Formats: sequence, C-alpha cells, structure tokens
Amino acid sequence: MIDLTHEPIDTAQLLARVGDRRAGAIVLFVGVTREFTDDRQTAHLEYECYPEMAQTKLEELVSQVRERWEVCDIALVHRLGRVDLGEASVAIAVSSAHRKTAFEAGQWLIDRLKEQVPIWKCENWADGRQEWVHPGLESPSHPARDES
Amino acid sequence: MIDLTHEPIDTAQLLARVGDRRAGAIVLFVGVTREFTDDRQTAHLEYECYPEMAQTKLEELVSQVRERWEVCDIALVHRLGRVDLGEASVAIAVSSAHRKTAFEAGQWLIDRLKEQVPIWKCENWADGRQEWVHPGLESPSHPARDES
Amino acid sequence: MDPMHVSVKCFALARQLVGAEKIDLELGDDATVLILKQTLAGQYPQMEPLLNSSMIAVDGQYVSDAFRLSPSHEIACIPPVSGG
Amino acid sequence: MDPMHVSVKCFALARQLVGAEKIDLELGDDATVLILKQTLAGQYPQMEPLLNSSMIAVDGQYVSDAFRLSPSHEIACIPPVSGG
Repeated sequence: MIDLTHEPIDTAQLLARVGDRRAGAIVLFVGVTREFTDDRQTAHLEYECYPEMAQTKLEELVSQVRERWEVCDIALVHRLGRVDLGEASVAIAVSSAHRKTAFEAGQWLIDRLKEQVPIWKCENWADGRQEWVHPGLESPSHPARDES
Repeated sequence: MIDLTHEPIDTAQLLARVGDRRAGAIVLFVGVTREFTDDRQTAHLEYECYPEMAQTKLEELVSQVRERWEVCDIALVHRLGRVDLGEASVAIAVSSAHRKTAFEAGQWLIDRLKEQVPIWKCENWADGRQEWVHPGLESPSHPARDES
Repeated sequence: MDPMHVSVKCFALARQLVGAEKIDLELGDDATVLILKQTLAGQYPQMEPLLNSSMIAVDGQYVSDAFRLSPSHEIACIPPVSGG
Repeated sequence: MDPMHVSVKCFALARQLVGAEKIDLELGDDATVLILKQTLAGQYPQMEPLLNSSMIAVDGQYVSDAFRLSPSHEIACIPPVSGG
C-alpha cells in the first residue's frame, strides 16, 4: 500500500494493513510537524509533489526494500497540502518475522524517501514568512538545517 | 509512561502520549504474536513477569535512553497473560526532534528489554503443547530460536 | 538544425521563481539536459542558483546532463527534495 | 553457624519445575548466592540445567555468585528472560 493523500494519515489503519501471520514485529515511523526547530516557530507546513513520479519512485523504493530484506508487508502514506502542528506528514509501517529487519527496512525507506522522492515541504513560519525547503541550497537568511 | 497490563495495548494512545512540540519523528515498535515461526504454528502466547522488578528495570532502561539520546518522550507498554494471534505483546513509542535518534533509541530499548527485563513468554503451540521460552537454555525438543 | 519545443514542469521554489507550473522552451533538435539547463538559466536568471542543485527528470526518472531530449519526453525540474 | 531462612521467588519454567511460586530454604548465616544455587540444585535436581543459565536477583537487582545474602532480602530466581 502506497498512498499520497490530502487527508490526515490514519496510523492505526497502516498498522492493521501490515499485519501478517508470519509477522512478529512491526516498526512504524511517523514524521510529524514540529512546532519548534531550535528556536524558530512553525505555524504549519505545506507539501507538494510531482504526483506520477513520486508514486513511481515510492514503488521502486518499496520494491528495493523487498529485494534487500525479508519483510512481510510495507505500508506508506505521505500527506500533501497543509499539515498542521503535531500532525503526521509521512508514515511508514514495516512488518517482518524479526525486529531487526523491520527497523533496518523502515529506516532505509524513510532515508531514501527523503533523498529521492519528488515531494517538497514549505515551512510556514509563525512570523508569517514562507520558505520552501531545498536541502543543500544556500538560503541567504538561514543556513541549511537537518530535517526530521 | 511505563505500563505492564493485562489489557490489549492501545498503540494510538501510545503515539498520542509521546507527541511533543519539539518532536519531528516518532518511532513505534510493536511486538506481535505471530502464528508461524518457520513451520511451527502458535495458538497463543502467555506472558508472566516479576512485577516489581520488571517495573524497576523498565524505568532504569528508560532513564538510560534519556541519558544517551536526546529524546522528547518515551512510552512503553508490555502485556501480560494471554496474548492472541496478531495482538501486540509489547509496544514502545519514542519521539525526538530528528528521526535517527528515535530509531536508535527505540531499537536499543527493545533490545535491552529482551535481554534484561524479567518477563517470560510461554508458547502455546497449535498442537496443544506448552513451552516456556528461555533463550540459551537447551531444549531437548527444539534448538534455540531467535525471537521477534 | 530544426528547433524542438519542450515543456518543463516546475515545482516548489522553481515554480515560485518562474511564476508558472510549466514553462515552454525552444531547443535545438539534438539538445541534451545540459543545454536545457543552460537555456533555462539564460531565460530565467533568477533560477540559476536553484538549477545548480536541481535534478532533471525525464518521464519520471532522474537523468544526467548528457541525456538527449526528444519532444515526446515529459521533462521536470526537480529542486532538492524535502519530503518526509 | 546459625541457619538463615530465605524464600526464593520462582517464575516461568522454574516455577513449573518446583511446582510453587516461592520456595523456602535454610542456608548458613553467611551464605552467598553461589551457596543458594547449590542448595537449590541439591533440593530440586530437576532445576539444575535451568539454574545454570539463570540469574539471581536480590531486591530487584541482578547479583553475582559472590553476593552475600541476608534474611531481609527479597530473592528471586530469574531464568533467561523472553519478554517482548
């Protein structure tokens, strides 16, 4: 299950989707909108994507996980549009017989998603300014920051 | 939040508990009762613990996580008594500003829990036999197996 | 050399800088991705810093500067991504 | 040497093997954990393989064989754990 959606992410549904008779472990990663990044305050985020390519890239990454690890199932949802404070922007659930696999596969998948999948975040800071986040691009006002 | 309970584990509640204004990432680990371990079929599991010591050990481990990693919050529940197929026996949620911390801390915590906390699992196999799981102890009928 | 007409999809800051979701360009008929980038930077100088760290995708796959374009390709400018 | 009376909590397979949640033992007044284990193995020979891979906890902390017991201690036999 791979989904790009404007609706709030239902993590309980994701966990249920990866249930499997051979699964002994489920790892769920949730990226949430944090209010404070160091001392800067966020009002909300907005995400946009290149829909066809994002879907294709996510499918490729999920296939690569299945080649590299013995996972039972994978479910991944990325939210688009406005995401309010504390809400999930992305959730990835991986089930497997043993926990090490689920941890490794889940972490690999979110790392690759953040490097490769054409989705972009726009910070809407509490002071009213908007700022597209483009890691590695010099921003005159703020140095590059780590994301979640 | 640390809990040892005979009730089903509410993972949504755990996720909500670790929400934090500085959290950008939440990692949830869920250990579930798998039906098939290789080709052996489980009917259900039963867990027992040494309650006071288990609580104390869990508190120590959570304190150690807080010393080693900059986590926002941690919530941990272990179930006791009968756990049916597909149900959660343990769930650990860790929130942090950045995802690497939450993955590392969550994995460390479940690894240590499985090594140190006085909780025991009894396999109730589909063929009617019961078997306490004591890793490293030679079982005449079955060699030691990895758990989830 | 006949001209080739292509459209380039723009996202995030790229979309904001050019003020459109798609821009049309005229390139030589054997144009590569490198030439596309140079043409873009020439017509939209405000894009240059972003272009230097962006990828070009053709039909949904990242391609190198040497990739040769054709008018049937779906071309997109992919600034550094920040999903998750 | 005055005798010391202690109880040992038993869990999981240990509980099953001795048929009780708690067993009472008489030890010498300077008994260590090692002596406790030897006494247990002597009185419950069926426990010996499990005891060899078990830990002893005193007042909720794992202790070594050299640890000296006193009657006020809460003592437990902790077979290899399998929570999670």
